[in-house]
Amino acid sequence: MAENTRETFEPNIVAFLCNWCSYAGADLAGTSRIHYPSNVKVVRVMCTGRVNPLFVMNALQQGADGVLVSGCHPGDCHYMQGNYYARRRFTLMRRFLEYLGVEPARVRMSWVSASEGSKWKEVVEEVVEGVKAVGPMDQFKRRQLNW
Amino acid sequence: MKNPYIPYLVEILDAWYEAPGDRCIKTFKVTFADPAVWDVWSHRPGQCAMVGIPGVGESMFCVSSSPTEQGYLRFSIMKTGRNTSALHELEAGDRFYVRGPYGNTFPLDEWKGKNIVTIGGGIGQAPLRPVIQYIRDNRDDYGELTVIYGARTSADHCFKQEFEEMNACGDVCCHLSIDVEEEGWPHFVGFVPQLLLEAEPKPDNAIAVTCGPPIMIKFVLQNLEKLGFQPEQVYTTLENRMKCGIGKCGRCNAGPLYVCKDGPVFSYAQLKQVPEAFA
Amino acid sequence: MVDQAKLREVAREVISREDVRLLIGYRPGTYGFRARPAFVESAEQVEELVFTPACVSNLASYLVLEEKPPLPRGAEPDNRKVAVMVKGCDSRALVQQMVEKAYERDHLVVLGIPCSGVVDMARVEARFPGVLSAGSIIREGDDFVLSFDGKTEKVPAAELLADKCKRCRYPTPLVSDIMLDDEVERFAEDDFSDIAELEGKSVEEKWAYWAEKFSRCIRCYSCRNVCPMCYCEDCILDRLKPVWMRRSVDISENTAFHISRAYHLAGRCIQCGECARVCPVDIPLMELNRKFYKDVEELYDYEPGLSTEATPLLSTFSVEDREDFIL
Amino acid sequence: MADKILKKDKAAEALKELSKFRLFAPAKSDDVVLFRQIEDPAEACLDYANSTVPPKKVVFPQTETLFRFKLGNPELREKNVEEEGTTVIFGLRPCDARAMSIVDNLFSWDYEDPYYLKRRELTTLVGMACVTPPSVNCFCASVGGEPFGTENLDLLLVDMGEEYLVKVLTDKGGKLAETIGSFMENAPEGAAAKAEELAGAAREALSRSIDTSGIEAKLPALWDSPLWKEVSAACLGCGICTYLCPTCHCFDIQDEVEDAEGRRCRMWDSCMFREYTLHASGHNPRPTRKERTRNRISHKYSYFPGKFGVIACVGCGRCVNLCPVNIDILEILGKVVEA
Amino acid sequence: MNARPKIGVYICHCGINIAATVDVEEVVRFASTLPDVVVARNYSYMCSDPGQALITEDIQNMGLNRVVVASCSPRMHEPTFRKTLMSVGLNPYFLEMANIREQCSWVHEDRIAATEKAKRLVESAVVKVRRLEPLEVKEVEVEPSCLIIGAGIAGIQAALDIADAGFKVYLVEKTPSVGGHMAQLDKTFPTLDCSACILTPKMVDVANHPNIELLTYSQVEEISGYVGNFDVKVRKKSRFVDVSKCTGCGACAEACRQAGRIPSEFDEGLGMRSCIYLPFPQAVPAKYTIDKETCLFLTRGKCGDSPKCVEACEAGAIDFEMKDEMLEFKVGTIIVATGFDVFDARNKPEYGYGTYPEVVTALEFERLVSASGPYGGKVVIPQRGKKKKKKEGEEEEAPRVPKNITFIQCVGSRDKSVGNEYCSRVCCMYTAKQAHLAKDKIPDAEITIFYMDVRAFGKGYEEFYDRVRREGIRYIRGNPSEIFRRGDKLVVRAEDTLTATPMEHETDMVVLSVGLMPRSDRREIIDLLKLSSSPDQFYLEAHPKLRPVDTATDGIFLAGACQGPKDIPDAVGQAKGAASAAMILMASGKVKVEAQTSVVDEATCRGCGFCVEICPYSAIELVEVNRMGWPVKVARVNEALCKGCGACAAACLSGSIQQRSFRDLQILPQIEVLGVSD
Repeated sequence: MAENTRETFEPNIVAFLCNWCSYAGADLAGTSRIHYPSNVKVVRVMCTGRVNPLFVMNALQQGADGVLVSGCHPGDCHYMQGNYYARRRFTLMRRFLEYLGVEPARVRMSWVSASEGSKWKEVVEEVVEGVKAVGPMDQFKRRQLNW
Repeated sequence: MKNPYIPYLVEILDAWYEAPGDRCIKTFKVTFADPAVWDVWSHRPGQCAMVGIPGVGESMFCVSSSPTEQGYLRFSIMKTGRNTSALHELEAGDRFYVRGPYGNTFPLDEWKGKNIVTIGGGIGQAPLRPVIQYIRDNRDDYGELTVIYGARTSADHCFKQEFEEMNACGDVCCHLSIDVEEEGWPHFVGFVPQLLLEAEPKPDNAIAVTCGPPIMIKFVLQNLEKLGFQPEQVYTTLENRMKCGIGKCGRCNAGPLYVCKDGPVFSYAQLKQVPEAFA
Repeated sequence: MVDQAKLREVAREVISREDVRLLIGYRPGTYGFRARPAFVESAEQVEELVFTPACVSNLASYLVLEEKPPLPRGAEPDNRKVAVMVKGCDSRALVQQMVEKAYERDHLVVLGIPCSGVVDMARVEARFPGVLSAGSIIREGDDFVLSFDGKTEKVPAAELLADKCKRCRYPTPLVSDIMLDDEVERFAEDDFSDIAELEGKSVEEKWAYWAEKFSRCIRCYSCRNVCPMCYCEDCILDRLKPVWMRRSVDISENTAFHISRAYHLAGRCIQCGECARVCPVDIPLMELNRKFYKDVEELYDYEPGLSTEATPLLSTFSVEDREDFIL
Repeated sequence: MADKILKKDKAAEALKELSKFRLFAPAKSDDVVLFRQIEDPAEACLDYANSTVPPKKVVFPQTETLFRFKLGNPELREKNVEEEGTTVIFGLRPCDARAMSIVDNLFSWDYEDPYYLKRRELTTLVGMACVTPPSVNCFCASVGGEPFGTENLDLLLVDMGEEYLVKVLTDKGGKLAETIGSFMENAPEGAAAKAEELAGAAREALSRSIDTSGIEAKLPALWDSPLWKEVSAACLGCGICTYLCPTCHCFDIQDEVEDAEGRRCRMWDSCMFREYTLHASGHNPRPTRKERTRNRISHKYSYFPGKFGVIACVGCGRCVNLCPVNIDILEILGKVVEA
Repeated sequence: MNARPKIGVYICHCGINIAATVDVEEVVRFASTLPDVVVARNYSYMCSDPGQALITEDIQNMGLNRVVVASCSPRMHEPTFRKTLMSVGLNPYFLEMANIREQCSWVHEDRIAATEKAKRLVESAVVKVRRLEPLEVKEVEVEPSCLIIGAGIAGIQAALDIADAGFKVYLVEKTPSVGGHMAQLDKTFPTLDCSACILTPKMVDVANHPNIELLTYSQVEEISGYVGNFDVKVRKKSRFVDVSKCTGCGACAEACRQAGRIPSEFDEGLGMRSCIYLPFPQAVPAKYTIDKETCLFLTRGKCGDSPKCVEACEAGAIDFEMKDEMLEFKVGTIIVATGFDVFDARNKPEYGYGTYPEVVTALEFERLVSASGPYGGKVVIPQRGKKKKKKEGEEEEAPRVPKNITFIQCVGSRDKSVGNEYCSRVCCMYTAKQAHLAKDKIPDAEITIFYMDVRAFGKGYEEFYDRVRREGIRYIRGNPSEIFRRGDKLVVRAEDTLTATPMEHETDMVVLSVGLMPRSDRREIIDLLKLSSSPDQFYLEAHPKLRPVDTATDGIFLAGACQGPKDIPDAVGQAKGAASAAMILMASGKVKVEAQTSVVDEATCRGCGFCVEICPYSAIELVEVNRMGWPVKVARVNEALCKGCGACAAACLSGSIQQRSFRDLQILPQIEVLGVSD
């Protein structure tokens, strides 16, 4: 694909969604035909508690421009506590990556319940806009293995 | 000179399972995709090759066919890790890569005229198979050939048909065993070192070659000594981790030996000098 | 400073005990001002033991570093205790190791050394280059007194003190069976101004700063291996199945390595500073660990390695944990 | 070619000229000296003791592609080292240059390693004599080297204060000297003698030494000696001693794939790592740091000399200087000699 | 042996739902180029019978062993396609779905972008399915019996329901009698039924029910196991009375040397009992118990020449040698019905409870107004601490009848200063009831209620509240700040917040409407059952809305006020809910356990216990294993308890604990695929 310029830059965002709230919320956005940008690609996990913050690192290394982790609102976790664990882990990881020079706009987290199809759209839009504003993530990408 | 790190492409002619289980064994019969490679390829019994798939990795295996078997190479591979798992997924028609042949060989020329005893356990029969095959294909050059082989169960026996065929043919004296009693098993029940004592090969003018798990080797060597074999008459192969196969990467060293270059075949007399060989 | 004769006397007593198999302490190094770990298995060996401001190593690492090759059939593992000398900072490693159930408290005999600071050996060697014959360093008031080649030099402590000691909150061991000296009062404060300064830079500056440091990394893993908290049986960073991080050395993989290492120490690093000390290419690893440390303290009011009763930071949560960044 | 003089104030210009090649010279990153590819002569730091990481990585990169491939495509594309072009390592210490000649034995033994050897062929080594020993732990003279050693060098520079005396040692060196000829002048009478004097003094200044005769034979006999446990007790099992050793050359080979394209590459490995000898079965022939330390010392001082006739150690002292727990190869060798 | 992955990819048009936005043909072309994909097909409706037949035919004809379906959300049709795989003998967990409808075609407009995204999602499913492993859906048998802890009204009701359904019930009660707090109450609001009248028949029923094994004066000591298979150990404390001989005549209690000296728990210390006692007249079982804390013989080894009770007992039931008995049994389900404690009013020192005898708690007031109470149902100012055994002939000082009674609501509820933010839900109504009863007994009394808000949300509650107000009871909105004595009156200082006027209110008696608290000994149950607490410290339900009687642990349910403050109808309702939840398990006899559970690589686990701490289901424990001769601790997962959330896997530093179907090995390749920018 052609070089991304700031104007045409379409960020690639990997999202980790918990099965019970956010994935269902994203499904609801679909059933409600709520349109949103196609930049976010979802990995489904059962709970945000499963998401290892090092996954963020892997995604960025692989070339993702941003990462989103989304789960149930506090207190609503299907497994009671998973989102609380995730919140701690990601709070720390996000601050740490910022300290290394990774814009915080690239590492986002949200609470989207199964009923919040429209919130999912807003989250996606906000994350995409945020990443667009900081541009492509090149510095940490694995060097291309040119054939 | 050819870059020794670049492997040759081979095509699988046939592939089958020798033994089941978590650590199952699969045999691949392959030929070079480019027939011209046959002109530069020559291996001798005991020699090894790096076998692998780009994107997965490479591992060292002995060539389990004899050079007297023309037009193909055989590899019998136990599933132990990442690379072997990927190889096990392959079937006839699939392709992988091979480079070699590497290492030294069993001194079959020196052994001419002697009685040969092979003692193998489990997948350890793979390096012995080319020796047996080579001798059978040059039957007149050698004395008696005694094959001693055992595995955990009858299902775990590698090269089953070939043993049957040898027994039928009668040019080989074949002793087989399994570790624990099984219904309908007509042969010995017990471990290979015991089977060796049972078979009681004579040390005179004989060479013993043994391959198998380290614990088996340990007791086979003891029992060969009991039977009167001298260290110079006993040969085995070493298997260390290898990466380059050509004496550079340092991984396979056992004391001063580069197993990939100086080995894999060693006489017991040689190994006795190298304490790390049995580590 | 610890009375060396008393130290040896205590050590002799301890190692003579039937239930103690090993005492880990310090002995003079092979050259210059260095001191190094000593592994004492009998009373005869205690004569070489010392404790001086040159005793920089965190010996707690050895409690989890021991390799356990297959035990011969029928052999019984030696369950006798291990005695270990610890400074204030080192003692926190013991606490954290126990929080993580690396061993039970009664596995140890802890010889606590209240510590007023160790030297940064690189500073010493830069100041007195070319000293081969064994020199000694002692603490006298606000100075270090260095003796070598028949000479004696006095240097204000602050000039040679290791950075971590300048911020030491816990100079007296938090856990010990035998305290070898009087308690040392906290003589320094840690305001994390170094971290705050870096935090204040722009993302570009930060990335440039770290990229330069990480590009030097040769992935010798000394930072990992020396760390008293890094003792996984099988480090995920060495794994091939799955590959978390490639072994090839370049800025991307090096950065991944340092992120992984630092993250795995979040809420666990006890600030002994060993990783930064051993790095042959001077990557300021503590600036990574300290970032987590600072955040963890600010956000969760948590300091690892203070109480064996603590719950590991990331194995717990509070409903009230901050979440201002969450959409 | 006769000896030349390169005035220090001309050195930058000479380096600028050399930077049309792949030029590596010592440079500072914070306080760490490393060999780096130099574009701007100002980056070079010729006034250095010794580099933390030896220049071996120029000819034996820490990570090196062997070939590339595309998944599903049988073709393998070999890495072409030739493309890297002429390489100059400027200002390396004689011990590091000598180390390369020692490693050459390994890479040209039996199978020739095309990557390494090609790069060696492309590389010109410009040494910098050690007027003062770079560290208290230098012991090059004990293992066949010299502070002013010329082995394997193409040019040798001697720091005479205001200027460098440039000794041309090989044709390759001569050619390189020609390219910077305009910045040099002929060495005056007596320069060589003065250099000899400096060399003598430098040799005198080496403070550590070991009598290596007999170690090769003695090491195998000490296989079961308790000394190994003693000297390895503090070992952390890290890779500092081996990665920073100019003669250590072990490597691993791994495949990396990215989006259906990949490469097979090799990277430095260390016999001090547990995983180095670990079998898939979990069996480890060198299960503890004791066996690994024994192997490291034995390899350098017994196995390698047994095979190639030369000790695989050049006495640069890096492993002693940088070992976090002061494991000291000279102390170990001392114990071997005594034992 | 490994079969090489042979993947079939099936892309659904979903009519035009997908095909209108995603170029399905293009996705098929792309999918067929992916490694190990043997076949890629598209079809108008994959979920239709012919669509499923495409898959089953390919599995059978082409030897597929992995299937990717790219269609709607897996939340919709994952079960469908799992069944499809199973129908031809393929393990159902060899399926991965790519959600190209809800999360692609329906939400994107740009056909090119949507198609590109669909390709990536399919690729991500392919790389994952390639690494999936077959899983087994296990079922465990459910023992048809239930342990109920606590025999208050909730426990009693649950026990009766379950027993009536034919299942065995073990009803364990810590005190000597069943009944709980409800037995202490006089009347119930809003109907003013006699509490004892409606409760005691049920108490008798549980004692007599053939399916109920009633274990009073007993405590659960140990519980292990998992849903369907809990092993329970109960300590049956010694009563020192042989219940088989005790006739409940009460001669012993009268004879007791300490008779009338021991504060009665049932009467909230307002009445007195003997060392050998029946908690209250209607107690079930009607058997006496010796309190070993106060019995002279048991504490000092001597009671006169011989214990009087022994002399008095004609049945010879008293046995001072009696030991605690341990019972062990197996149950399939557990209901926790341990109830509540009332707030300890001493924690609000400004109200002077414990200082002024005129200040009583609402529960004490219940005992005062109860006809069976220590004052025979008279509303008086209790004579606390004065109840020494009166000397012969001494005139008893008559208790004072208050003319002015003040109730203060929200004592210990909705009060951050004591750590209780919650509303106790019953106080408004019981205060109204008590005010009514007081008015009933002392018609000329002035009755004032200080309140913050009145919450009368239940059936008939608002009506009752209205009725009480009309009876002349004064409601003042305001939270009193202090109570002090002035002469023979107590003064309540408060602010009427409706008029914003500070006031001092003189009164004869104050009744504190204390709130409901979690049991002070709740930790024991939490540790026994590995339950969690909500922030208010009551036991935590699995879901506040949809699983209000379940706990995080399968097979363990909550009933009554242990889960949060409740009035009687709510407690009974929840008890019936818990009973029915337990009966569902017991009736089906089997329960499926999660297949996508966590699993530990014991060879690399370092036994740090992070996962053990983190697991909300207590499904992981550390066990000692032998690692090449060395004893080491490693984590082990009880698969019957694991719910497959994977939080442990993200916490493990060495990657030694992994969640099946969501292993690092399976997720990382997805990230690798999705991370690549187009």
